[in-house]
Amino acid sequence: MTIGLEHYLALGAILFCIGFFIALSKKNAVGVLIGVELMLNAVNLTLVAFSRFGSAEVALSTQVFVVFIIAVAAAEVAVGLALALVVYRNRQTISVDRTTLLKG
Amino acid sequence: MDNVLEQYGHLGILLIFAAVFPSIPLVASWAMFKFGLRPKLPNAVKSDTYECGVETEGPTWVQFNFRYYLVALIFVLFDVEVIFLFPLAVALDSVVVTGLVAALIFIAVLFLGLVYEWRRQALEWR
Amino acid sequence: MTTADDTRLAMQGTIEALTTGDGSEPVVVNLGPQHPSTHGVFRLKVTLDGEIVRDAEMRIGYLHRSMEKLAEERTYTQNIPFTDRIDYLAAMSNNLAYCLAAEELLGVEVPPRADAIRVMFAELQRIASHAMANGTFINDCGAWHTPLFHMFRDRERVLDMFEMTCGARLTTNYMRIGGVAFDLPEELLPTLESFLADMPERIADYEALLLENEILHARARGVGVISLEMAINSSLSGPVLRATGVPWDLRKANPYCGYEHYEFDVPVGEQGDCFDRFLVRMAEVKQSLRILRQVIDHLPDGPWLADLPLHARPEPGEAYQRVESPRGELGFYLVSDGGPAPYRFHCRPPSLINLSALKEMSIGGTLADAIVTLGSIDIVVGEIDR
Amino acid sequence: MSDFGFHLAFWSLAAMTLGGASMIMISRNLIHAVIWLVMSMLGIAGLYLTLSADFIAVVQVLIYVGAISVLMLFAIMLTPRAERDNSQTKASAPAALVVILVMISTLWVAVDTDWGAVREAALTEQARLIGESLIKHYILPFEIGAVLLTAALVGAIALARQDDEDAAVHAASLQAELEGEESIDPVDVVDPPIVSDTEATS
Amino acid sequence: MTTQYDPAAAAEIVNASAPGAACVDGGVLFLEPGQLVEAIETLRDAEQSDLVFLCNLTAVDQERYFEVVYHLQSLDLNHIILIKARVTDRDDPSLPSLSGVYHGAHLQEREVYDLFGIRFEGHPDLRRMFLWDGFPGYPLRKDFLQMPGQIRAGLPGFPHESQENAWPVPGSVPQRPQHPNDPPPPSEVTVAETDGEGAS
Amino acid sequence: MTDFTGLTSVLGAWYDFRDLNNLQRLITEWIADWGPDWLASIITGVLGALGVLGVIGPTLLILIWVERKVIARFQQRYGPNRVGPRGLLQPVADAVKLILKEQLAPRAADKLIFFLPPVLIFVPGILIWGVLPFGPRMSVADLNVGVLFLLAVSGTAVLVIFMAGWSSNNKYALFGAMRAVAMSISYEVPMVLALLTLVVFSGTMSVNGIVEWQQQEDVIFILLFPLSAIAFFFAASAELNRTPADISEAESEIVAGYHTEYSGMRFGLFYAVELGNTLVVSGFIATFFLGGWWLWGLDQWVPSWIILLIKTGAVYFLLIWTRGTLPRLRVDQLMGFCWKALVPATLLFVVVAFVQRTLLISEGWDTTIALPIMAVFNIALTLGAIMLFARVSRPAPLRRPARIRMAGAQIGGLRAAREVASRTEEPQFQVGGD
Repeated sequence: MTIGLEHYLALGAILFCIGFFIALSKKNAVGVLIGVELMLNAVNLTLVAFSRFGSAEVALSTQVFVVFIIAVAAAEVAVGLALALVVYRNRQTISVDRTTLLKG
Repeated sequence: MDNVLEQYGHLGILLIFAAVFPSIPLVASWAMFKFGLRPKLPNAVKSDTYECGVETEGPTWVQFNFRYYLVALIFVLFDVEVIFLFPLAVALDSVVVTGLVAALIFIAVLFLGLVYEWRRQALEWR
Repeated sequence: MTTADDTRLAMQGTIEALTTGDGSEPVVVNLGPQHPSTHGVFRLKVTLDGEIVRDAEMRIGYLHRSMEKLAEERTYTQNIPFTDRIDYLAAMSNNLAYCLAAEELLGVEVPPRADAIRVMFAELQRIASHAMANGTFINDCGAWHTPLFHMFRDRERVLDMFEMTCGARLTTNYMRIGGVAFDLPEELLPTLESFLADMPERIADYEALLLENEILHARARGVGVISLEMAINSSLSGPVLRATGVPWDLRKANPYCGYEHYEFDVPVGEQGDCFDRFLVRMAEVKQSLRILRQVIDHLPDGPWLADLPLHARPEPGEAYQRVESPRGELGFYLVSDGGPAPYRFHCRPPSLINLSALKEMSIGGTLADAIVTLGSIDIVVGEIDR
Repeated sequence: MSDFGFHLAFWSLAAMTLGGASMIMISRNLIHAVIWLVMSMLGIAGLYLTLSADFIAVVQVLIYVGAISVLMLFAIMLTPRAERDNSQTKASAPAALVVILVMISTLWVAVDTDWGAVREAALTEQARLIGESLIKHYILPFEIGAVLLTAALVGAIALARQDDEDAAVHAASLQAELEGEESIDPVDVVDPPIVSDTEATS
Repeated sequence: MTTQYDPAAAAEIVNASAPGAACVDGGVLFLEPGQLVEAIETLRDAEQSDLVFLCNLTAVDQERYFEVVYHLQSLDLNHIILIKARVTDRDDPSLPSLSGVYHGAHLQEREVYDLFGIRFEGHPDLRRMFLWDGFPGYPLRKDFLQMPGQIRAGLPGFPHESQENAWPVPGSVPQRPQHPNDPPPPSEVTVAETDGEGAS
Repeated sequence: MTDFTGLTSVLGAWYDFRDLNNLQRLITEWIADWGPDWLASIITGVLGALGVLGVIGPTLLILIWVERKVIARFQQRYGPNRVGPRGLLQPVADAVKLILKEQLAPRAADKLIFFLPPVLIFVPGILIWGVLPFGPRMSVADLNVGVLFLLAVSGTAVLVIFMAGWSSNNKYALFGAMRAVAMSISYEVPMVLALLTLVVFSGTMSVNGIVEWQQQEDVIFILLFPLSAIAFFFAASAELNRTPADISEAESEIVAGYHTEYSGMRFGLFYAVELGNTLVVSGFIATFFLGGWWLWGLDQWVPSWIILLIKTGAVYFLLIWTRGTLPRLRVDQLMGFCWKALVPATLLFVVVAFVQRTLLISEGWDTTIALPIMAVFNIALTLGAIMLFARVSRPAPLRRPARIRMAGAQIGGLRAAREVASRTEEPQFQVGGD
């Protein structure tokens, strides 16, 4: 059996779901961010897999896309953590279920 | 046979060696213990946290100063911006002047960010 | 715990965090007693906010040997070895201060040769002590022992001369009430001559290595600053006081052992920071060499020890005598009740009293600054604790 | 590289990635979670290598392992001790259900779909190609990327770095809230339910 | 050369502002404990005395009373004066603290408190300095060996030799056996809690 | 690893020690005759790894001796001279002692993480040897993205240091770790930017490519981009935690930094990896800025790896020299120096490199003329930048000179101090200041 696109896609799917679960279930804002990072990485993995196994035209643009995703993910983490810190400062907690900023 | 993969395969072998190499003295040390040549006599005082000979006061894993976070923040964004510049630098041969202009604009924006941090005193450690 | 308590505590935490600045918890860090930079078993307990020192407290007593109590049981002569152990880096100065106080109680006249020898050894001791102080100070600034070892060479030569003269290097026990224990050995003066000949070059070396060193400037200038008024009010003395600009040197102000016959200057700093203390010490070494040259040139002949019974019993009374030790004003306060032993034996320890302003000097600086400040004060824990 | 080496690499890296990710789920300590995340990221970087995407792999290590994880660790060190656990909310059971449904459907799609031609040769000199592509086709996103990152930096610093005056005002209002329960200025009250709790118990 | 400042002149300055605060006895200036701080502040600030520098602060146990000894120095005028204050209450000796006048008195007063047990009222941080909290008695008092710590002269025995003569260790003081004839330990000893960090 | 066209003078025989690849090729060809091709590949990798470790292992032991001996000479003492001839076996004795020493683990430590760092810290340190070219094509892996690989892998060490410091649950260790991490990540930025100038100019990210570029153009990069070289040197010494930037294990402040709680051989590993990293960083400085294995044709006659080792040794000596001479900077000063001096300066040089490279390409200038002109320009720019920094960024206390005056006959307190201060005589010492 050769390892092909399906293997990577399945791996990406499982990883995405683990990340999704972490993002949904964790109390801590940093924990949620970790989950989101995992999801983004799963997507990246899928994209790179397509770049390797897909047609030659998409090969390059997917990789460029991945670079952009990594950059945006870094920006997201930076801003997300800063937000978490501000929330902590003002609310003394970064646990997401106790933070109800938008509630009344 | 894929040349890139082979190169990284060599690095993978080196990685295995890199993990084994430092383990050798540790394993030797463990073997010495098994042969009874190395002492292992822990007691309450020995396995205490070292704080210059007195008991530690207060917790260690405290909430830390803010500066460290700011530094990491600036670093992350610089690092990410740099990953755009490396491919551009390699490709400069084929995209000559357009590439130069793009790079200059990019660096200018980067520099503006640095100036902003400077002005906001984010670079001051105190 | 209820949610309300939780909230209340949380709010308390926020208030503290917001008022302390960047919302970090203060950390209590012990520097010492077993720490590379405390020059002995000295413990500095600092409260840090990040790297900034918010509070500094010293804990001492690890080397307390209760010398003041012990001295009440021994005769005046038997007490001289104790004074070696008070400040083991400046044993000669301590011997001298104690003997001066005892001589005042007993009313002994010291022969001129003994005075000259005392000055010689007090100044040699100052050179040795300042070499150690400056070397360890640079070490505290983070140098990898190089200046320390270089300065140790000079200290080593001084200690060799001590050994030549009295057989001991560190705890000399050389001074006696009424003079010194032995006359100078023949080989001492040539050794001292060659030492005096070599030292200017050595000092030029140190100045080339250290004085224009940008990193040293960055580390020590403007660090641990103490104002002139505060320094006087805190009873600081020695190089720490002179670095603030106060020209107060007991060798000039209250000359003992014939210091009035020698020509020398008192170096004073301007800003009272760590670097000025360092510079004052460097300059003092030069002045000590000047004094030593004059001592050799005008060394009187004659007896070196006054005629005095071994178990002298002074009249009831009291005496306070001080000398300018390398660390500052070193005083001995002796009370006699007419017995063979002092009724009260008190040492004014310059190291301890110079620490009075340590807290003020270090608060607001970084942890590294606190270490440099401590190093620039030049403490000897044996003298602090006694 | 032979098939054997390739298989070995793929399965061990996949195990590393998924193992790290699953350990994040279980670990209670946030710092451990970040370290497991790093392990997972390293696994993904290795997987990129098996896909011959060396530039992306190296960037992955550089950014995720070298930078983002450090940022996360520092953020954790900045929060108080009580906030450093990584436990799960009460909503984890329904979340698990949803996630399992998503997983089944995506896996089914991934395995069942015919993804078309499989290329044998990978790209070479990817960094150069990406650089050319950035300038020739994506020059606008490239510059916008710079602006985005700078904006993120500015925003994050502005968010995270509260001015001292703000802090003082905030502390004062909280102090007032804590001390004089009667004289609460409703403007200062950030969260009415919690304050009413405080009042009720005091 | 440092001169001795005339105690009579100093007494005059002090008595001008606080009558009866100073007297000269045998060439030594004695200050009334109650007005010590004001008197020394006057001496520090007065133009002709200018005693800005506290050289030395210590105490002497004169059996019946304690004498606290101050050596004050004027740097500009280069004179020194010896000032004494008597504390007669041996059970609870106390004296006003000079730490408000001279910052340098801070540590020296702590030392005197540690070794003599003289409390300095108004001292911001009066704790033992060399000895640990809970150390029995005050070693520089002449009657130290009669004090309730049951410390004996001579070398202590090693722990395995004899429990009789071992040094008191921190925390052990309240549990030490008390001889029925011994007076009860002073309140500092029983109340003071060891901070559990060894000698400090 | 089969392309030998880059070699200009290949004897091709296994005994040609100028290029050890010949030996390896011989083996692989022999295996290829009878075995599967994956075996040859693996054997090649193993040989490379063994070669690297064969360099590292003994060199580490010798380096411990060298460093102690050299530092001792700086300090006018003998250094190790008891064990073996001239003390050469001292490191072995140390290693034996460390192996036989009890290894303590603090009770309060986070056990899961505490035991990993001594081993993990080695991995990046050894892995970056893989891209260091000892000769033309003579590296374990000649990567297209070698420079980025170097940065990425060395960046992971930060995490291990954090793990070590955090898991010890010791204040000094945590302080050391936080400082180390903050400093390493800060100095990674000028490091990246300094390397970016090289990549821009040589147009390749391969480490070997950069050396070949220098060989081709007959110029070494320290002449073309001196400021990048200085920035890289300083940033590297900061990342290595060596004085003047050893704040993360500043023994006068925080005892031993992040490895305070590690004892026995675990400490020994931290110590060894520090030396190993110093060596490999010296190697990379030699490679990037001093021409690596190439030395104006001498590499035709002398084995290239010996040339590299000599250059590495020279850089290493420089590192020991700075360590033996300079005091340590403070955290805020180091950070300020990085962000306010090195980053803008290296950024400026990235721009310069971009512009000059574009000029070279688009105008088609003759490099033998253009490069010297650019080198002169860049050196002048570097000197200007350094002087600007020295003038502008001095902190306020340093602008005034520190003066020591002589009081002469003046004695006294406040009044006398004012009189001495108001005198206009020549001070005894006057140092610093503008």
